[in-house]
Amino acid sequence: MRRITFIQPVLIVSILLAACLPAFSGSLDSFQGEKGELKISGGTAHIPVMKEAARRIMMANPEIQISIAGGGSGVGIKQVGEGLVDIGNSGRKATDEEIGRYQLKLFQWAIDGVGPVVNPENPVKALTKDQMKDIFAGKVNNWKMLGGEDREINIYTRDEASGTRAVFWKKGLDKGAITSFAHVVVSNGAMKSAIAQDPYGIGYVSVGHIDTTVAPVALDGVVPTIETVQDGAYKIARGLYSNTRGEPVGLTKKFIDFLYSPDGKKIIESKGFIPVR
Amino acid sequence: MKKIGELVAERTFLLSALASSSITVAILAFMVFMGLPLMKQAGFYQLLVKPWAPYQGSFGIYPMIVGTGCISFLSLVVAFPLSLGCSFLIATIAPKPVSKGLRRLIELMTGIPTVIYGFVGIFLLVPYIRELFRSGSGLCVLTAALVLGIMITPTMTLFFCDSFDRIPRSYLTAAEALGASRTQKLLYVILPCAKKGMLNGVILALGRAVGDTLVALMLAGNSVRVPGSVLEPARTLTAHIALVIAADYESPEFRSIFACGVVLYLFTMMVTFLVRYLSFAEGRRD
Amino acid sequence: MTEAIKIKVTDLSFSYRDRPILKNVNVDFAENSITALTGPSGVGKSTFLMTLNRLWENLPDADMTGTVEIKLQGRFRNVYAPTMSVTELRKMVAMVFQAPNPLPMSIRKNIAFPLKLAGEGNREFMAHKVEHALRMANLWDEVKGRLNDDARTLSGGQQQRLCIARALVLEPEVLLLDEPTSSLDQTSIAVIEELLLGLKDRLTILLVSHYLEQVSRISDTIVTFDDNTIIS
Amino acid sequence: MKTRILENFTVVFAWLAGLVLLSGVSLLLGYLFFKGHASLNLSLIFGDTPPLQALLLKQRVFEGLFPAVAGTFVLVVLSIAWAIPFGIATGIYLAEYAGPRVKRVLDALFDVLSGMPSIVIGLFGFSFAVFLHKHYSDRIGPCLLISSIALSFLVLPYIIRTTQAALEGIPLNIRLTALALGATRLQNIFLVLIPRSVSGIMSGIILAIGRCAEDTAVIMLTGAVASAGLPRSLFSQYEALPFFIYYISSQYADSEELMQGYGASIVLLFLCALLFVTAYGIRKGLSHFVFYRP
Repeated sequence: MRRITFIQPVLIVSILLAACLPAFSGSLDSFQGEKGELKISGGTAHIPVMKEAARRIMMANPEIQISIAGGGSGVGIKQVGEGLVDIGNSGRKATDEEIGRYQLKLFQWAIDGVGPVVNPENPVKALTKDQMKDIFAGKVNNWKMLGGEDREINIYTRDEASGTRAVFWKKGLDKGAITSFAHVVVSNGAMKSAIAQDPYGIGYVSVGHIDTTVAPVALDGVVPTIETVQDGAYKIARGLYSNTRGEPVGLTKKFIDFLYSPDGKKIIESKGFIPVR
Repeated sequence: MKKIGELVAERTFLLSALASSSITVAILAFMVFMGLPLMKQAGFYQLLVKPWAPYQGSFGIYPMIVGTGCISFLSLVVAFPLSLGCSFLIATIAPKPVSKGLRRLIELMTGIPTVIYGFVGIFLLVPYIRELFRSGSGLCVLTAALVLGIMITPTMTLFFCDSFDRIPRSYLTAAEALGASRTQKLLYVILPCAKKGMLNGVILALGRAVGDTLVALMLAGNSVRVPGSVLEPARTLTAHIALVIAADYESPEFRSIFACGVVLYLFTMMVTFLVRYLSFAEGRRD
Repeated sequence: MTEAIKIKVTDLSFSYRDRPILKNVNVDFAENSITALTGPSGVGKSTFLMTLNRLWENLPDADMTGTVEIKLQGRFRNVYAPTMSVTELRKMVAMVFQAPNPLPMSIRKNIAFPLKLAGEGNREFMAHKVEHALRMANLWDEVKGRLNDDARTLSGGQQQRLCIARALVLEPEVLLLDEPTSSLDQTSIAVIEELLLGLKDRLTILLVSHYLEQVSRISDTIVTFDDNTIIS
Repeated sequence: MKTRILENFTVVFAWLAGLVLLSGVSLLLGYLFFKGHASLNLSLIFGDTPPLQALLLKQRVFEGLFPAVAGTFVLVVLSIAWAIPFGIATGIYLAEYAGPRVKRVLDALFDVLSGMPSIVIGLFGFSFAVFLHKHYSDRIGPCLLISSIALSFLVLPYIIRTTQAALEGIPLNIRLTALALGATRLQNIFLVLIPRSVSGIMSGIILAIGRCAEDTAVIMLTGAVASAGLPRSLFSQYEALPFFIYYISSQYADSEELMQGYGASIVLLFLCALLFVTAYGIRKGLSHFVFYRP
């Protein structure tokens, strides 16, 4: 049929488009001669670092393709365990059960904290831990009760796959209840933009993600910042991990090594985290 | 030689028809198969009426069913009068060129991507609703329903117009000959004749509203509880699938989204057969 | 009847959506003559024509009983015998419809279309056949300069003659015409009537017509349908 | 008297409804253009990379929408390529071959499929990919191939229905023309019926393309990711415009990224409008000139 074959040139063009590879080379030496695809998914706190590292590597060596997806720590661990991705990130340490089941290798490359955040317009910028527990449990539900405006408190939380949620729930709320009134968002980035939008919201994000669009809330007098996390004053701290199934090889290994290189550490720092060692 | 060609062609057509139609069956089979462990363990009916509390081991999808119901019903409340009015305009009330232009425009509107409604909704409507009612975050049932209502209005309007178009010309001529004005023709001839077709339109639009993912996911707040008022956040079945898809593949959380899938599937089937039944009844009457 | 018989129809009944259209029709048609089928509308004249070339089999919910025998290539053959190829039959029993129905292609391609369907590939032979058919249909002189024009640019009368030429190109033995002139003006009608009279020597023509004048002008025999059967 | 009031009320009500809908939609579009017009320039698509270099795939684009646009393009081409042969063949079967009983069953199945929420189809695609991954090959996971297949399921009913409707709408006298000249059933379909219905089928295909280009729910479950660069193989993950818009709406890092979201929305909107107008133009009967064969 003549009518149908018109699609053919389009198809050919698109296959060419997909097949042609850009050709020029650059500097990041260890990636010289490598090629292929690297799939990364999982923890959303990691994304800015992953994106920047991937960008540098792909600029230097166009034969390498790196794709980055979110999903949360649970997804990262699960997907790398199943072999769907090469690197699964998590914002919590994988459990012994998970490590055993998938033969995971853990690589902690940064220290991070999880801090409560509110909109910069909100006058309430300090809470006690008990106040915060009450807020998230739904017992305190108006900013007026905390010295703010007479408006309901809008609580934002993360989905069940989130490592940020797991850490905040364990260390920040002492495994207390989170009200079912809470809005659910799917990533650190989404949490930040939700709080930046909502003057009456409260949520929690990776300390590395805190910028001028949201205001950190001091907890028992300690403001969650990179410094307070580093010197141990701020208690809700955690590591950022990249996990692989078994010992990493090839491109995967080089990518993880890059995170520990001076260039990698610089990226980690610039994104607001504390590189390990 | 030619005979064989004919036969091969017919078989090819038949095979592709069977392959295409088997997709419908395969989807249901997959949903049931994947969701079976949880449905067996908890009971399908129990899943439908229990709350969602993963830490207590309860993976019921009742809040999502209620959330879906509230949002889609409310969006119908928004869309129905709008569609009714617009279809009146197009059918008789507006002058010819206006009605033609309006129809083209509304057809064009059906092509606006869903994600754009959601995107603009977040930055335009959410803050407005929050400040208007001075309550909640603005991510709520009402916001989602308003945007969804605007989104399904063009579709519903076109369904209405189609059912108006199907009325035999002779009825209209008869009414005109008796001196009916345009509005009278609409109220006393067109509307009574098109009732069933319009019901079809409403049901199909409801199907659209229930099946939409992005608007509710972006605008309804996604909290997992039965909303107490339209200003509270809620989660739909579709948004639940999009949110929980990330969970561990063997976990009951993950299994529960297949229960959502089955519910959505059964709902689609119900809508389809209802519409087919109504169209059949309409066809018989003529 | 003195002439040789071409078509024998026995006990033919036809129903459409469980409604009887034809009941127990028995009739013969003579070779090399023009037979007119007349009668009020809705008594199944067109349907009757379609039973002769089995075209009704493409209608949904239609059913037929009875036998039709046509003398093809010198011997009587049961049209509904399992060995009878429908496409072969339709090449020998051609049909022209009430409204001219040229296909959306050039005049040349329209005429050559049945040859193409039959698998003919020789261009020279086709060109020859096209010219021959157009000459038979008295259309050649009018269109010979514009064979590559879209057939739909012709006038109504020309279009109908084109359709007749298209039907003639395979040299059928029987030509069925279903009110071929009802949508045409007086002049075109006269041209077509003359054309049919000229064709009589070569083939057997069955013509459904409402115009009694036309019927008496050109037909040798008249068959009148009424009440779903034949009365004369 | 009472009926007069009802009639007048109806007129006012109708105009009011029209006004509300139009102002609602123009608010939506107006806001989008007001906020986004500033971002509409070449660097929206290509970032800092020279456009020609990017198009020739000589240089990668990191800041622009180019990978997302290319991803959407490849995705649409693939999905339509899967859907067309099956859709048209099935449409032909339904219109020309199927008996009434078979037709009723198949019609019902396709009606159900066409009403299926896209997230359910996405979920099917996702679990199918995981299933394949576990039982067949480690290479398969949510990817371009799976997405395009799932999307083709989504649009298959469109193509089937338009093909079927176009064929069934052909009047009987044209249907019988070639048959009376000795055409076989297949010849009649391919030489007469399909050429006659090309415009209908084409407009169905274009609407299907639009549906593929705008759908988000299917691809977010089956392989679209936040960052992947240009799609390289059928088994790789990819970026796509609608997913990009969704992603930006929930997690833009700064106002610059947000601007890009507005820009992407406008680009997608234009794309869909263009497809829609094309479909309309074709349905309008352009086909008779375009597809006329001398």
